[in-house]
Amino acid sequence: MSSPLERREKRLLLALRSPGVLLVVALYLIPMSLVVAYSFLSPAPAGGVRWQWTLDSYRELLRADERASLYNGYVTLLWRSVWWSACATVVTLVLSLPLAVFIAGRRTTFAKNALLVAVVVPFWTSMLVRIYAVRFLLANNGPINGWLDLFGLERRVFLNSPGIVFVGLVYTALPFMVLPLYAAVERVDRNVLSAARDLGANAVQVFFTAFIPLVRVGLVAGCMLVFVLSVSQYLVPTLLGGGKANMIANVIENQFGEAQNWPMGSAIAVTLVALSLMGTLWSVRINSEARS
Amino acid sequence: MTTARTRRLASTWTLGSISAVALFMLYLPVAVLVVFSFNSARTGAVWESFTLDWYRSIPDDRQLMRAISNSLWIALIATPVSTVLATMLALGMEGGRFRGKRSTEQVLNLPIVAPEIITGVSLLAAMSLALRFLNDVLGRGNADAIRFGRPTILLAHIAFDTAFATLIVRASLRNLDPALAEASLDLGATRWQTFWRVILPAIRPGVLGGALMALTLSIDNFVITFFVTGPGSTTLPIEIYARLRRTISPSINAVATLIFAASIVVLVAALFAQALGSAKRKPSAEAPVQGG
Amino acid sequence: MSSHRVIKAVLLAIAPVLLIASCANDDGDADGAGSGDAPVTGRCGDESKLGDSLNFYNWADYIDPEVLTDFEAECGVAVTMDTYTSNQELIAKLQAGNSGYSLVIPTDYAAEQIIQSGLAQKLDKSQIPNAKNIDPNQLGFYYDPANEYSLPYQYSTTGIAYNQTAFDTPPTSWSAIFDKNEHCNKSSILDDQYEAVGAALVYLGYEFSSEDPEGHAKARDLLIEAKKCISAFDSANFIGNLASGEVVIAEAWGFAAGIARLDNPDVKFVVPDEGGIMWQDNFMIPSDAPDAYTAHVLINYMLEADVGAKITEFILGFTPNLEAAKLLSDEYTALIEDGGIAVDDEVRKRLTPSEHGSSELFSSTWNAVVTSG
Amino acid sequence: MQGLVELRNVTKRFGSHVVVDAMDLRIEGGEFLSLLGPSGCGKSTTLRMIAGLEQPSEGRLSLDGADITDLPPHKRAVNTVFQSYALFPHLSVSDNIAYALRLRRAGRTEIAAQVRDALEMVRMGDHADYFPRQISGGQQQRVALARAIVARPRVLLLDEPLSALDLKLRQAMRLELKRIHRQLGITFVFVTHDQGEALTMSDRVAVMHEGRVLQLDRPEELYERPASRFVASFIGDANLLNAVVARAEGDCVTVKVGNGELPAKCKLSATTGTAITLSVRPQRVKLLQSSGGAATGAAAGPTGVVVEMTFLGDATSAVVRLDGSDQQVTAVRLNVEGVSAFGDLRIGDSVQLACEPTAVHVLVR
Repeated sequence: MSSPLERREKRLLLALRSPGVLLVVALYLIPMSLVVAYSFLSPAPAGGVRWQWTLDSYRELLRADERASLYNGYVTLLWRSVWWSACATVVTLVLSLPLAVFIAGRRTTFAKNALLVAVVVPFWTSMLVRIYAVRFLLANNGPINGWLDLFGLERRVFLNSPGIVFVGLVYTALPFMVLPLYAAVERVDRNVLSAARDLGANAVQVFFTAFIPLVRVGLVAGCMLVFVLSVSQYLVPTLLGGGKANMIANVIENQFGEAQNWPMGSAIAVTLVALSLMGTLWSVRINSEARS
Repeated sequence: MTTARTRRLASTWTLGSISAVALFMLYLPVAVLVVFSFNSARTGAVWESFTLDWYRSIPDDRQLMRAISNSLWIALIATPVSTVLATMLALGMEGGRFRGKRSTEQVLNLPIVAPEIITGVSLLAAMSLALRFLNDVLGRGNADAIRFGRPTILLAHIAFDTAFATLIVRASLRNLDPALAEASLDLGATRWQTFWRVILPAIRPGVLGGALMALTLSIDNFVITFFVTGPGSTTLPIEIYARLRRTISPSINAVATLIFAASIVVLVAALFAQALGSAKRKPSAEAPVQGG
Repeated sequence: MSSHRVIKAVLLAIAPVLLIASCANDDGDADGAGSGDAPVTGRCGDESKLGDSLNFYNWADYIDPEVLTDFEAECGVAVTMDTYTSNQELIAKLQAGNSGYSLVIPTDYAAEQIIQSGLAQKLDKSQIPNAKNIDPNQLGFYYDPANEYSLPYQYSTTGIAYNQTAFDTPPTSWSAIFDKNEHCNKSSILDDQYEAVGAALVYLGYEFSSEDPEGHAKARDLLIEAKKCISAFDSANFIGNLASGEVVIAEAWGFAAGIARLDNPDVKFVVPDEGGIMWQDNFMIPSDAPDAYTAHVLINYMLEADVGAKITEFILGFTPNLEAAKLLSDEYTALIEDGGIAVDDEVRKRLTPSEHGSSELFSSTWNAVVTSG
Repeated sequence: MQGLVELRNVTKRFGSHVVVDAMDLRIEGGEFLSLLGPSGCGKSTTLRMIAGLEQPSEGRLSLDGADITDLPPHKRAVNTVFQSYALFPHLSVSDNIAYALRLRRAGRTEIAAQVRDALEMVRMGDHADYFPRQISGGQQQRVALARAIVARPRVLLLDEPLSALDLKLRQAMRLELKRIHRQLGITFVFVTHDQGEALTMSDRVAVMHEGRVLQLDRPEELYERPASRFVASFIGDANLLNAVVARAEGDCVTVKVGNGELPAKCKLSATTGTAITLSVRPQRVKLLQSSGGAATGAAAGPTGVVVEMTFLGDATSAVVRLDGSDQQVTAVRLNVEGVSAFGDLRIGDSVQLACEPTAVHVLVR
């Protein structure tokens, strides 16, 4: 059917793809399939699994909420993680958009690059170190409280609360939003915006009817990135929340660690991945619609 | 005209100040951290006196030095390997249509959408099974068993590095005029020559970006690494995390500052190299005509 | 069995990748474990059987680093130490198999789990002559009645650490943390299901290891209430936090209060009236240890009087080594005594061993606490 | 005798979509051949198959008698000027041109000399050290041309190379290309959708439509004697009128259009009553100021009403709607000193059409 040349070309492309794809299959697809399998097995006493198929973990996942009165079940916590992440995504977007527009609006390449580097530097530095820095800054005896003292203001407790976890989510996510947004804003043809202005649209209308649709691809990509990053955050709630603002990743860790219940941990993990995947597929669809 | 001008000025100011606030927020914690790494006080936010003790203590700290060397060893191998794999993968994916492209895309998306904690947990589960099996097959006893350690960390790092670097390389490939490669083939270059002489120079910023991405992801990764470490293979983020969890140790401020400084150096070097590369492309007025 | 086939398929797919990885493995030089007849002579045992290196898995900051450098200088064994911050972390590593560690330090209930899961090997006492130094009171505990698998490394207590400047009358009851906490956002409870739930149970009048469902329900509610006030569940930063004054009252280990005291003499420790916990960390050798012989030698080395004293003065726990106890400095004794960390006969009556039956009950109680709020 | 490039029964399918349909094409050595057609007619694909950038689904290609169907592009003595120019952005102008020579490991001095010659040929001698993004579109186009000819290919393929240039430049480049073709003496295959380009430069033009060559002929033949309605409409402007053969006298026929008749010369043996299509170039349509339907001559031309007059600069066009029919005819007349050659003709005026028999071309419907 196809010519020898085409067959050679196809083989070459396959050979180029294979190592990378195999690596991801071996280190992601297969291990994750294993986790899916674990979620249907029974827990062994000191961690690990017994090869005995059961739906107990999923039943427990759903049942915990019914029993819950004082404490949250898994579904509630899952929902909270999703909700927080969605809010964090919106706040990050609101902060990032002006920044991206501002950078794209600089006239000289030097100014653009300098600002971009400024945004990118934290992106390239250890997230752990940055969260640690936030913790250091906001500690009861930390610099911020020291300054409050200096100005005769009352010291405040910042750390170990849902609020600071939320701030941490935004803080760690900011560069991930700015970069794709900047890429999109940079490509916007200013003439289109002027044209919209000429046609009598006010600033708000221009923003929503011309600007947003033009940067939609970058916007959706950034939002997806930030959401997926946030919804499974482990370090931020651990280091800033002190166990008082746990998110779903902490519970997964707790099940694999303290509770030594791998099937339960797997079941929560599978649910979380399913949610993330749904979000990604949705954003991919939006973006492919935008392109066509 | 003047009103339009003032309006533009006003909007630039608004954008600028929001951007400034965002950047300030991004940098304040890190800046404070850097400052306090020179503070002689062991605790609290009070400035005592300038000292380099915390930096001086680093070389004598065996645990820390080992963690640093592990991190570097892993990053320095994982970065080139994953950059090559990512470039191959990008070429193989962007080279044309093929059967199963959609499902391949989905698989390649896994490392990006999968929550880190789940990746870590599933790798632990899969690798421990695989190692057990491998040791059985090879008849390796306790003394010489293949076990978790730098190789397992390296594998895990290469996998996620490759996935993320591929994103960047693919983006730059997509922006490339496909006619460039065709022109090269047409002019008598083989595929191999075409890659080295045309495609690679054209996508170099993307490849460089991918490599930088891989490098920082590798140096920075905590959660996944945590699950696949073995004896003696503790990396810097894990060491930092462990120290954050125990006693006060201001040397962590110093280490964090060093990481931050190193990131900036690498980034600026990369940008400089790129700027140098594009400067070389500008013709100098006195350069003689080729072959003249 | 179909599940078996699934695993096989999975393994076959991963195998080549790991094979490649194994080529890069750089620790294949450990000698085989041998428990020969010749008893250990000297501090380094039989040098011909001694390995070049040893992997040691220990709690973070739980040994004077000098001990390991000294051991390397004296016996030529490079010890690679990695650290964990919870017993579960250790168990997970051992469960995964081929951890590569030849020596680990689990706490008593964890030791029991490890022994029951067949993850530990029996100790060859002939290789550990210094075992004779051990206080008989610290031997024969529930998890290893004949000390076949374990020997004590260090022990300490769980109680309350507090900053005396913050209290007019020093706290003597768990209520100061659980339900009459006057220092909201300046207090913490250990981030550990047994320590946290156990202490709550003790406060409520149950045994530390109680499996009474009613007790657990009450303990759960108590902890969920307490969580609203404390700054964190924390078994890591609280030492630094106590020292810096970030936290003024915390559920804590006795030795940890000691470490905090080094930086901040206002930190004191008390075993509450309702009772506290006496726990012990133990030397154990995993069943798949790459170099059991060298591990035996290191255990014996650490049970030397001078080494044992050095370890205890660093950790600020209690040594089970009677010979080492004689060498402890006055500074150590003063710190322990003045800090309320020392255990006398009166305090000992209030202490119960950390024994656990059903981990399932504890973890479901703890899970409720973790997910609350 | 053999053509330089031969396509035999070449078909190209993308999925189920047939782009080139069982095409036979013979390109002679040294000629300037254009592939002309609307976008999507398969002309670019044909070119890419000759270059080896696309492989035919069926059929064979040969170059100089040797089968090249399965030869990769870099082994074909064929070079291409791409529509986007595809200059290597990281190489200077001279390095771009030297690219093919370097791949052949030619000597330094030889490369330098050949690059210089090529640059001279495209008149870019003083831009050797510029980079592609520093020169204009027209200049880039010249560099692309120099790059493609420097290695003296047997065939030079040009894929709509002028489409990105502005009108003035495009016309200048036509002459340049023609000159270079003459100077080099190699075969040019030129793809375009612009009939003006095809007609002015080519020795022969292949008009393509939906993957097939409809007509392959010299430009004059195509213009004067289009073989089909499509060709007639595509080559130049033509009035295509439905008509019926009224009388046939030897190789002359009289056809009935609208309410009148026109003489036509045709080699077809059309019998009376056959429905045909007429093709008349606008320049050859005469408009007679009709005065109340008074007709002269044997065949009274159809009458109509002027519905549109457009000033085109050097000419004026008039559109006439034929009476008793909804067909329209366009007539074009050169202006003399800026004055409309149609005189005082106005919209709404009635006119009568007349043509020379040689101007009216008959196509079978």
